[in-house]
Amino acid sequence: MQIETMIIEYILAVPEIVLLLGACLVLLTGPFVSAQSHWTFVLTQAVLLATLYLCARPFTGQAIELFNDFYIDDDLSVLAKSSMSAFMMVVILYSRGFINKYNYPRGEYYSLALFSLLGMMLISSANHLLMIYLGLELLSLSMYALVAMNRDDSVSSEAAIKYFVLGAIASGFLLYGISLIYGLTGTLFLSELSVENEIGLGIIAAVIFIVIGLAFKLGAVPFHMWLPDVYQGAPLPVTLLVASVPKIAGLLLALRLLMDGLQFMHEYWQQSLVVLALLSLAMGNIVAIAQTNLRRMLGYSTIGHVGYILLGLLVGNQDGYSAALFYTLIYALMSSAVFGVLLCAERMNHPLENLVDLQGLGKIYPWLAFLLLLLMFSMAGIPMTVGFYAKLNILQALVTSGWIELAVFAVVASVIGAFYYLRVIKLMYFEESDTQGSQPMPAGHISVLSIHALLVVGLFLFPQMLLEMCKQVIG
Amino acid sequence: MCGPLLCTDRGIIDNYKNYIDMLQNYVPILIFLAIALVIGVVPLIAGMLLSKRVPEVAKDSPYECGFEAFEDSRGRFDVRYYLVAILFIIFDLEIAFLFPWAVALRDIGIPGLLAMAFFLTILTIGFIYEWKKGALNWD
Amino acid sequence: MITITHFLVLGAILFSLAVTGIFMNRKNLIVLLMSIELMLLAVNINFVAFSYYLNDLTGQVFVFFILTVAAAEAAIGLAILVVVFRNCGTINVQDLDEMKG
Amino acid sequence: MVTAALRMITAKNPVHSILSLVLVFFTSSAIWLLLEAEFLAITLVLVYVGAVMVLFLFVVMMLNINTAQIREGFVKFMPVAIVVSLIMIAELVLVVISKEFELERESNFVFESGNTHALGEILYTDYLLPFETAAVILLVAIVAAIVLTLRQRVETRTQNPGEQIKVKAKDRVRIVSLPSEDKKEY
Repeated sequence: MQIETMIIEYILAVPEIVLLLGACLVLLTGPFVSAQSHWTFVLTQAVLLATLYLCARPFTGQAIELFNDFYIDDDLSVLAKSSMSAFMMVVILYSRGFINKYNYPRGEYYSLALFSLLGMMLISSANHLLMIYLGLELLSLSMYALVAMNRDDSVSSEAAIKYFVLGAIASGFLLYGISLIYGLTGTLFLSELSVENEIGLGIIAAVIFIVIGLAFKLGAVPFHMWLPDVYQGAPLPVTLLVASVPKIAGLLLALRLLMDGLQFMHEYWQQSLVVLALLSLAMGNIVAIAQTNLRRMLGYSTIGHVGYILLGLLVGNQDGYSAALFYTLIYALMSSAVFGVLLCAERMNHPLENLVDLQGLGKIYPWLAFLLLLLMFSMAGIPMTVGFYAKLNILQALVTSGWIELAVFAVVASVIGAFYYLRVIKLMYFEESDTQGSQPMPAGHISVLSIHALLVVGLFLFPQMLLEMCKQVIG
Repeated sequence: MCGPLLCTDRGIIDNYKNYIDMLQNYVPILIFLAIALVIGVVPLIAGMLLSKRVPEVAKDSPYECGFEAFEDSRGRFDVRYYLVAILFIIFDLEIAFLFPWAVALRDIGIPGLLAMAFFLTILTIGFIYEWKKGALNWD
Repeated sequence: MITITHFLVLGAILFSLAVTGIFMNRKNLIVLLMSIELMLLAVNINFVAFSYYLNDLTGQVFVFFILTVAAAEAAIGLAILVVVFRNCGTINVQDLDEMKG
Repeated sequence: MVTAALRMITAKNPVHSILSLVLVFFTSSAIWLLLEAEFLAITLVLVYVGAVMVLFLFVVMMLNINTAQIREGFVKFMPVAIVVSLIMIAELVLVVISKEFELERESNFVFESGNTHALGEILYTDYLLPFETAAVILLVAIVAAIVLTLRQRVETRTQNPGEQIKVKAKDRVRIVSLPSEDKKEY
């Protein structure tokens, strides 16, 4: 390889490099800058802004392969990376108050978040199974450390060990599948995977292993055990992080593996995804009703949403993939806003840990309650919010490719799901509470949060642009 | 022991012969293992066969200045050992990456050198971090 | 004559043993982590065998990366384990049930 | 090797299962040697037996678990475990003995200049991106290990010679002028 081509490649991969160096810098602020300094936060946001700026470019419809074809730079990766860095900025902004209040080690927290973003970006532009594995591990290792970060809390460390064990098992399954694929095709480049002879037992087993690994990572039933625990046990900012950005990375992982790599096995992985999606929809929505812990309930609701995303994936054509992408982006938007609300309430010393804590929120903090109301409507998929469009898209994709029974099932599941979302609203507005809201709202946090949550309505009015983008990048 | 590993540079004369050659490099290790096994096992067996044993409760119990043993004979390790061990693993892996690089450096030239420079820079940042954090201080 | 099938069967047996070890182990988290190591070893055996029979170094490079990542992963896993032990006073899988639902 | 693996998941004492795992690693290292993956075989022994398993041993020693009560519940799971593992083994073996995997080695090629050299040639050029990613993963592991296990010991007393030397008299001794009071009552 020539040095010139090497330089060109480095220039094209500059967002990742900036992110990496920025993360290292942020890490070093830990021991060098005083613990109370705000520089760590400012630096982190600057790095993220630079990454976002460097990632975002107009869609060209072309894919460039770099670093000996290990790295692919196409429209899909551009959309994913820009949205992930944007979400990460919001996440860091919401987390700040909590981090300062409880004196978490800042340099480490922010830099681990940045490293996880780097892992996600590597997944988004992976063109080789090795890169998928390494990106995934970079993401997971940072996440394990973040979840366990509160070292004195037994619940948090318990969540971390469960997350770790199940995550490691998922990697094991994924790798076993990859090793079988390697033996059968002799290559690990996603774009070159294919089998010469007819499809046999071996490749089917490989695909099943890969789907199991994927299901573990996405949190689909019956491989979901870690998800509610992590939502409940992890420190709140980490839950916010886990609930938002990695979902996009998870979808990208699925798209790269199933769409780019194993499209020729579509009819085989489709069947497994049908099972996973049905179970997730049923389990997520029904078990969520029984929860008393708000965060755990949101965890189960995530499982329900994962079911929807899987429905989009299993259709396996452009409509399905773009619907799944749209759904995931909207889900990340809603979920990060919901946890933003929780963090905001926590900052005002009114932690929303259990459902009971929601009682009378409409009186105490009317604006916050209103935002939460919008978000719950959107999660439930009620019209006037963008969640409706997201679900509609998935259903359309299902119906046009003939999966009418699945579409009906999904509608029923979301009607059941609407129950517990509406219960949140009922608790906020129709129950009395004797606590008084005394704290002023943190201005920066609440203003960003308002814009963020109102986007849910805004995107309902103008969904066209995002929809078009999702279609375009898949094509 | 690492010397013979690198000396398979003989060209392809006869594939099978070459393969045997490669394995022959490991014969010293095999002998070494065998001797180690003998040294380890023979005294144990000898002790078992030759000694005269009259087991008895008082003889088998751990003895601590006339008292019953206060705690398990396996003492606890400090967490600090553990941190050192983790850091050792990380840098052990770094060495594992350096090894093939050193062998092949002549053929990969400047790009290889730059690649390793970048790799080491990243790990050095980790090193600076742990130094500054005081992870290397014993107290 | 030893064929690739022998190696693959070996890998498959080790993998299944590791999975059994994970799911049947109700007592000790350390053994759980070791089972994960065993699982990755089974994968590695597969890769090395394929690499040998395909005359392709890709598999070996992949194994090298798996070794690296798995070691880092084990380090973090054990660190979490130590934290768990300090907080909960146990590493018994069944005792870790503070969260239910 | 399989026996050792079996021993690993069934041993009562965690130390025994660790040593069994070491044996598994050794045997698989020998197998890799036969498959001409010399460098990996050595790395496996150096990194895993030399470092990772020592780490496991450390943890066992550190936590000092009461070994007697560890396996009480195991016996009742035993029959289920055996059945499940036999089924899994049968399924997987069925998969891997299928025709697709029957690969023949066309030419028995030995790398001209040794396995380590061949690996080195591609690892730093073709596999540049994964290589750098591995560095980042190791960095994350360092950070995670320190975040999770390092405790700042406030109570330990250290002496800093630099500061001791730099100390001036005025830092230590404060000369206070006390105005003499008038004796009124005494």
